[in-house]
Amino acid sequence: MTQQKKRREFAYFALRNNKLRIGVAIVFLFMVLALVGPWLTHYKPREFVAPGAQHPSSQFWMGTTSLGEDVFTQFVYGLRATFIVGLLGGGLGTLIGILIGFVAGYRGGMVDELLNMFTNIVLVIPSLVVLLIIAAYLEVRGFLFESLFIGFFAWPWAARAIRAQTFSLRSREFVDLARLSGMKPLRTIVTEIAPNMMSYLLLVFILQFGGAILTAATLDFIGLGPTNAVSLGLMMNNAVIWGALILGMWWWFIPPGLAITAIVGALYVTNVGLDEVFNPKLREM
Amino acid sequence: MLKLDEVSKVYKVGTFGGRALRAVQDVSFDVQDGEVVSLIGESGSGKSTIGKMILRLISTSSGVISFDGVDVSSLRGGARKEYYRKVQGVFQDPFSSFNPIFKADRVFRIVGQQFFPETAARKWDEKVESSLHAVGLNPEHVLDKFPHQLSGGQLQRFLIARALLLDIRFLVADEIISMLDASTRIDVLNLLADLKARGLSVLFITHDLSLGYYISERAVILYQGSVVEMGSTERIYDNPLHPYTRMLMASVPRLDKKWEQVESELRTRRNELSTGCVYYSRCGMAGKDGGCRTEKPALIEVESDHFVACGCCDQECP
Amino acid sequence: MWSRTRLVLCMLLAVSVILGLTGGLVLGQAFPRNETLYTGGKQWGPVSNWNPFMAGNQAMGTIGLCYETLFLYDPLTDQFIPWLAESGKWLSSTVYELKVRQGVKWSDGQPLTAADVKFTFDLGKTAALNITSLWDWLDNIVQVGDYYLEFHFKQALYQEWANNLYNIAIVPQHIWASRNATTVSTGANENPIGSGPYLFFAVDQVKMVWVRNDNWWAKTALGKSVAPKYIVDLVNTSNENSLGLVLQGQEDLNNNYLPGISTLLLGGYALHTYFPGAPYHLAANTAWLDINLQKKPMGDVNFRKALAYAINVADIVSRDYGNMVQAANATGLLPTWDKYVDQAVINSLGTSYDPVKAKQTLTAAGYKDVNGDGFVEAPDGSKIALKIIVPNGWSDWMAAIQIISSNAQAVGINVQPNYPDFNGYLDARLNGTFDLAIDNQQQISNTPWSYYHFIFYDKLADIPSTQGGNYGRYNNPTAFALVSQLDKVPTSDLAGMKAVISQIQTIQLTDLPIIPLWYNGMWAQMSTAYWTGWPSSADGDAHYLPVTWNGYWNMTSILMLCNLTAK
Amino acid sequence: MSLQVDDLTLYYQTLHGDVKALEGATFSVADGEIMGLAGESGCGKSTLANGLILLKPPMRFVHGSVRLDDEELPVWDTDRMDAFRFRRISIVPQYAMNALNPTRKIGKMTVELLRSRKVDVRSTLPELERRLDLVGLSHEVLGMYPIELSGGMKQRMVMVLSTLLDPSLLMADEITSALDVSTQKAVARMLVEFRDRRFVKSLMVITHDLSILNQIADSILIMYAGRLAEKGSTDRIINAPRHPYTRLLIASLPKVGVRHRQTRLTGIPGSPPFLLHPPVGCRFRERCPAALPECGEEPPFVEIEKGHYVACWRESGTDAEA
Amino acid sequence: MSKYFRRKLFIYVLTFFLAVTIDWLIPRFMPGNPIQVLIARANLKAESAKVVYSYYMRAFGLDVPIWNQYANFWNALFHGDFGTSLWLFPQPVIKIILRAVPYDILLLLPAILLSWFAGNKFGAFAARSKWLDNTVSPLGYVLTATPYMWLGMLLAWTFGIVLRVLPFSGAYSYALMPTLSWIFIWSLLEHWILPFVSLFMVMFGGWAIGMRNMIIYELEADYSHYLETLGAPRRLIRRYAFRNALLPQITGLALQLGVIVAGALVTEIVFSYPGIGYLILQAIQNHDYFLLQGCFLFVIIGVLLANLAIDVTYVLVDPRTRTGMQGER
Repeated sequence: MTQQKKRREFAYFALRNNKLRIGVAIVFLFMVLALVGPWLTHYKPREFVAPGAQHPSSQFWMGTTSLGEDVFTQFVYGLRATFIVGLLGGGLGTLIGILIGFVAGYRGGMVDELLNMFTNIVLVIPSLVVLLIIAAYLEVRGFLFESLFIGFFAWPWAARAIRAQTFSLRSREFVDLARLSGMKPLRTIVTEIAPNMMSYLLLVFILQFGGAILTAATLDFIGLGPTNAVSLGLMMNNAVIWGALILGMWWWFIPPGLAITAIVGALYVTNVGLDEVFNPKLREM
Repeated sequence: MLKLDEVSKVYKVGTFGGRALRAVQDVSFDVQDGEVVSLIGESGSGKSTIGKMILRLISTSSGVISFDGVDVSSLRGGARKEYYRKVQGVFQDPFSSFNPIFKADRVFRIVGQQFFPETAARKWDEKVESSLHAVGLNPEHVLDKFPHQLSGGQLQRFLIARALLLDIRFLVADEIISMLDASTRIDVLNLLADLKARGLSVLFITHDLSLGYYISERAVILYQGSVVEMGSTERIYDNPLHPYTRMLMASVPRLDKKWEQVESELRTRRNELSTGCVYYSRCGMAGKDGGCRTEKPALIEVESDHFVACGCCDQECP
Repeated sequence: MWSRTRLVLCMLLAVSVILGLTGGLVLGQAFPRNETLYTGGKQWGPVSNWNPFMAGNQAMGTIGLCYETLFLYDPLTDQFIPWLAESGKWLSSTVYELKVRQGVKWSDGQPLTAADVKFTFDLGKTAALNITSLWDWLDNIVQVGDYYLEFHFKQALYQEWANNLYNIAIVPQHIWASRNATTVSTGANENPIGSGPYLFFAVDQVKMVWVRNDNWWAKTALGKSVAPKYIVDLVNTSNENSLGLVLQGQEDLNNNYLPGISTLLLGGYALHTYFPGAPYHLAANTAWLDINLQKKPMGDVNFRKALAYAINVADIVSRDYGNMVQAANATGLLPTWDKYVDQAVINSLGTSYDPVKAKQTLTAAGYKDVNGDGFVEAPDGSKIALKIIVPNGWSDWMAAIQIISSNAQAVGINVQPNYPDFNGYLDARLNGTFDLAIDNQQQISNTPWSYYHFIFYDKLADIPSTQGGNYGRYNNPTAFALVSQLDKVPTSDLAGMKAVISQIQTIQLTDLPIIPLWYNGMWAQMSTAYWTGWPSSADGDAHYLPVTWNGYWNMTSILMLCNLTAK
Repeated sequence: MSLQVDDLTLYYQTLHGDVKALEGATFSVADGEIMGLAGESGCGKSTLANGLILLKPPMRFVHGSVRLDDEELPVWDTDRMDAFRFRRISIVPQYAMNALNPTRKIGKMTVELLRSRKVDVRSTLPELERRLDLVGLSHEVLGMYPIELSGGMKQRMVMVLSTLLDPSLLMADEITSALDVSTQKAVARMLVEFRDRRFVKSLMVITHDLSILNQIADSILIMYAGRLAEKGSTDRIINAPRHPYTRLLIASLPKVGVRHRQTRLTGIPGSPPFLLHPPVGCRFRERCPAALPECGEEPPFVEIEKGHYVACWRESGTDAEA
Repeated sequence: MSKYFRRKLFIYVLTFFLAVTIDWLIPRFMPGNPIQVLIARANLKAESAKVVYSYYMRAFGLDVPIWNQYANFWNALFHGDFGTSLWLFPQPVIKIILRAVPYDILLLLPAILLSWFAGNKFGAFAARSKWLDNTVSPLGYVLTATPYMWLGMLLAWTFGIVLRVLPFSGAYSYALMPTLSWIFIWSLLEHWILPFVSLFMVMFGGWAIGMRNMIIYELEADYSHYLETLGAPRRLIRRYAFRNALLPQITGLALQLGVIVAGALVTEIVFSYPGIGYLILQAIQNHDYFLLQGCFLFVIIGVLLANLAIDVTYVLVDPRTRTGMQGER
């Protein structure tokens, strides 16, 4: 089978994989909403635009909060924040995972032992609790900070997985051949090993993406998210603080959670879909 | 030209190297200019480890590998690169030797970038083409293709062509035909033998005795990391002395003879042997001479250019 | 294999159930609903101590239900009600006479005498307590007989002394005498022995239970008895949770800020608040804007004035609080202190929401938008970018500073809301690193002196450790002297007090060191599902404070208990 | 006649169409016969083995018939084949080293397997132990996990297990290719012994290594590009091959004693055709040095002497030569 | 095998040491002074506050050099002394935590174990056929993507507020004191259901998906294929695949513990369940870093012990680790 055919085959399965299609469609939908949403509304997320506790209506598509903020506006801005944190946090987690995984897997030996131990340690420590503690003591927190934190604690499993992959690729003979051509280790990793793992790295990133969104939502919910912004987790936090459950203001706390579930769920489904595309063994099922 | 002197490789296994695994033990042999030497052994005999140590893909634990009198392990940076100009390797799995997502001729480009950055592109292309011709490939048929579009035999020739681009004097050929189909492997083997005519030395690593016999002048038989017998190929094949070599000879499935035949032939010429060497446990004559149990037999020259590491090759057959 | 794992699973379950049970095994019974009052709003975590000297986190009712004070104070009528004391008066300018009520018994049966009172005050000499500072101006206490005391002062601070009279709880000497200074100031004092209407009954992770002391002295002495047999004080887990409990009638009295209660009052729930309409709750303290006067441009009084004109408090009141609070008057004195407010001063110097005037004030003082970013720059051309802070999670305040920021931005002052966590907020305030902050630390009391003492706290260098107030570092020796002078005016001299206060108010409104915003409510949601007779503003109803917070039982809340009837 | 395969044709379904992996396979294996099946990678020999025992997607049954001991094998019906598998037809797979469930003790797994096939375990176990003795495995292996066994031991275990119910036909799929020569010899001899002891009636040994077949096989079937090329007794195939492919193949194999300096062997130029769109006619035509015009048509697989079949126009055509 | 354990144990000890150090370090290098918070809450008179401030600084050992504080911390730790809580002053941290731990055990242990077993069973069930996979697996994806708190809120709202069939706050009725009586146990159960279900469901989804994927890989493994060629019934092949797929799931359980603890934390917050998670939130909100340290240590110890238990289990079920032929799994 030729390479072109193989690529075409990926495209063929990718386009015909329902999981992939549904997953990507949902994520894409929310992404578009996050992008254009702020233009669909003429309010600001923290602006008091109406009497409080309004039911959803044609003017306020998702109703208003107790304070009279437009829930839809908060929702679309929150979506934006969610994607930003997902991309940054997930990206950073993937990046660190790649870095440590590559180095450990490629160098092997003592370096590997040490990095592996380090990874195991971070893996065992309940990271969210550490995150909580750090976040609790920070005075001002923004999305960047939040993403950084999430990224810094999310990498261990990725590093572990990438290390294993690198390890198996390293023993492939084309890597030896590159070394026989006088290639430096870094270049070998970048030009020989990494390209072979692209599909795998994509899968890792998607999972990190989803994980970062969930972690961010949790942090926000506890009130340890960004202190001066809107996010889906903060919306839920606010809804609870302002008694939305008791007061029956379902439009306040259902949309943000639903969006997170949908996005993360879609990401997971996409991941499985891609896995099936990349891994022919799974296609039969 | 290339000389191994008491080379050993010890792998540390377990947490922080708790246990030692001796992959290669005190191996010494040399390869002369324009000579093909076969390194023969079963899996786990350390033959590939030796190849990789020569190529500096792994380090030696002790002993010296020298090329033209220079200790190879001392080479760093530029000197190391110069070494790779002269010494190259080809490996067992042709498909694994190429990065599957790039076109196969990328291996030439890398060599060009790394070793001849100043050569003009067109001149380089010509050089590549002539090198391909030299290994019997038609550049038009094989350039600009992905590895899986080429056959294993073509790929292995590709790699030899890649080595020829350099001022290569020594080639480590590690089981390069074991994964090829029978109909094409002989051509690669012939090519290897032809390199000799260009003054190249080849270390031919194989588990197949008949292949070793086909192309090499000298053979080194390895068992569990130690040399058990070495010398001129003809002499070893005609008169294997070490029990392990004999066992190997008796086990090779042959097209011209049945096993029973070979066994009986060998039996008639069997010498009384006993070993305390690495082969002690499997040696049919174990226990005949208590010394072998504790003392590792030295490699002795039993006849001109024929060495054996066995304490009792001189004894009578039972 | 599977049955084995199932067995293990069941065993683990059983073990965990048993562990769960033994966690706080005390005794078991359900409290009869019609004899039990469920309260909430004071306790934000498991009960940790019953020490009447640890003002911060003692169990709800430690002072009031268990330990009692010499007097009660009724802020609504400005009356002192003799309680453990039968009477008290100034014999001379530096000697205060106190008669202790006879027939009062500790819950272990020992009589409460003047010796206990003297002992309590003397504790402040040896241990680090809230009353320790009293001894700076108190000279000695002379006990004559079992029920008579004389307090001899180096210098009489009448306002402060009156405050102590209803805030210091008397402890039994026969129990506390053997305790060392550490135990006195920081001991948990489990199983407390007090003189009050309730006894410690039980405690677990989420509640603390008091049981009625049927031998309470007031039964015979005053003919009063408290209605609920049990008081179960629930630990607040969240406003949300409290709201649910009140609406479902599971909590009879809740003293949390519960947003949206105004709409729920109309929703057919058995809910009751002190006022039937806005502001629903009495005022408990004033929320004001702390301004860091040490920083530019807040050091400029014109800038502060402009800010004061810019803030639309009415908007905060209606939007943020749903009219559950009232806007503060220009002085920030609570409604109960209305008589001390000099309306003439307010009329001439007071500020109120007026964005046009805010802009005019800014322009007049030289604040102009030089770079055209929509925000004014200082007269010296420097940019102005201020942050207004409240602790993260304090949702009503967070919303309030959003409104304030947008108000300020509307007149061209660049103010951004910021929500550091409580620690950071505190740190900024104590160390003077903030720009603007909301504060409400001074509670309702018998005297405006306490309010002014806080706002014009004079030991500026000590603020980080004393937390005495004046976080904006206002420095005006004249004002400080006036506050100190006020302390020395006898409580009976209303005219004298007013005269001093009027001078203070003139300075306050001229210099505007803080901007009073609104009165935080004495949040009290009462459920009429099981108990009636709640305090209310209606004629004929008892006008008591319906609050379980520290220091409120002795501001007539305890009388509320006597007035309740089970349904 | 133990096995009779007639015109068996099996395709692999892929996105780009059917890969014609096996076409028109017609041959038989006699009782007690060890038949070697040899050819280069991709020639269809493993397809044939898998098709006989476990035909499932993406492999597709096109047509043909398989008879085992004069009984039709429903190879196209995965479920119905269950009755034959293990009892009548069995396989020692290529992946024998990994064929045992890593987390089950071998004995336990065997018992569970036998029970699930409704085999009387109690009467079978003694036989199992006897056979373990025969292949030089101690009975203790039954209490061990596969990880505790060496590769060779696992392979012997699988051989014993696969033949436990004395199947009529055993297929050994490349079972020697990953082994060292010494082990290779032992395993190969064991296969012969199994046949000699009638544990299996007949054997199909699939390998790419003709020299092994030379040692143990009674007859050899050479395949090329999904078709049968030649079948005959081992002696005839090795020493007097008739199909050009077989001849070239055997000529290209270095033998001990042959040196490059003296005898320069040559391979077969070119490479096998892709089976997605195989050429019409003889599939070896493009590489065949002796191709005839007739080769544009598919040559029949005909018997040119007793028990010796060849698919080549030169042999079956008019001017057949010796 | 002992090597395997020694290695694990080494990691655990190191993790513990590091975690404790981080735990000690973080609050100390953060801005703000906890004693100020304590004083601020005590609402003391200004003049008294100053005296009390210096008294508390001494009482909490914050007046000695930082390295000394660290040494004292370890020393106290080995004496089972976690310090004194600021928020619940003067209660010792250990006492506060021990009161909360039973609730965590009550909630977490069944939730983790049951979701693991049920999720794995369900995942294996989903992998049974393409049809089942397409209809049943999506449920798993949705569940595992659900934020813990949101599911908790939904359940609380649906069953507690709209339907009013289940209580949704606290661990038992406020009208009860803990006792061994049916009424109390019933109340305990009633209050346990919603938080349990919300934890259970999210975890269940994750395990189900994991198992489904593992099974599919296992069914393609050589040993499954071999059994097929021997005509073994699907049931047996599936059983083996399930068993082998369970092994990575055990490792997964160990890896997931940290995340699960975090999930439990927010669930406890939503349901006001008085466990460690709830304490952590309160400790954070009240800047009680001694309590926070204590809670964190408890979580660490819990996670480490659970990991150890899982490792032991793993060795019991996977012969490959037992024979010690592989250093790393």
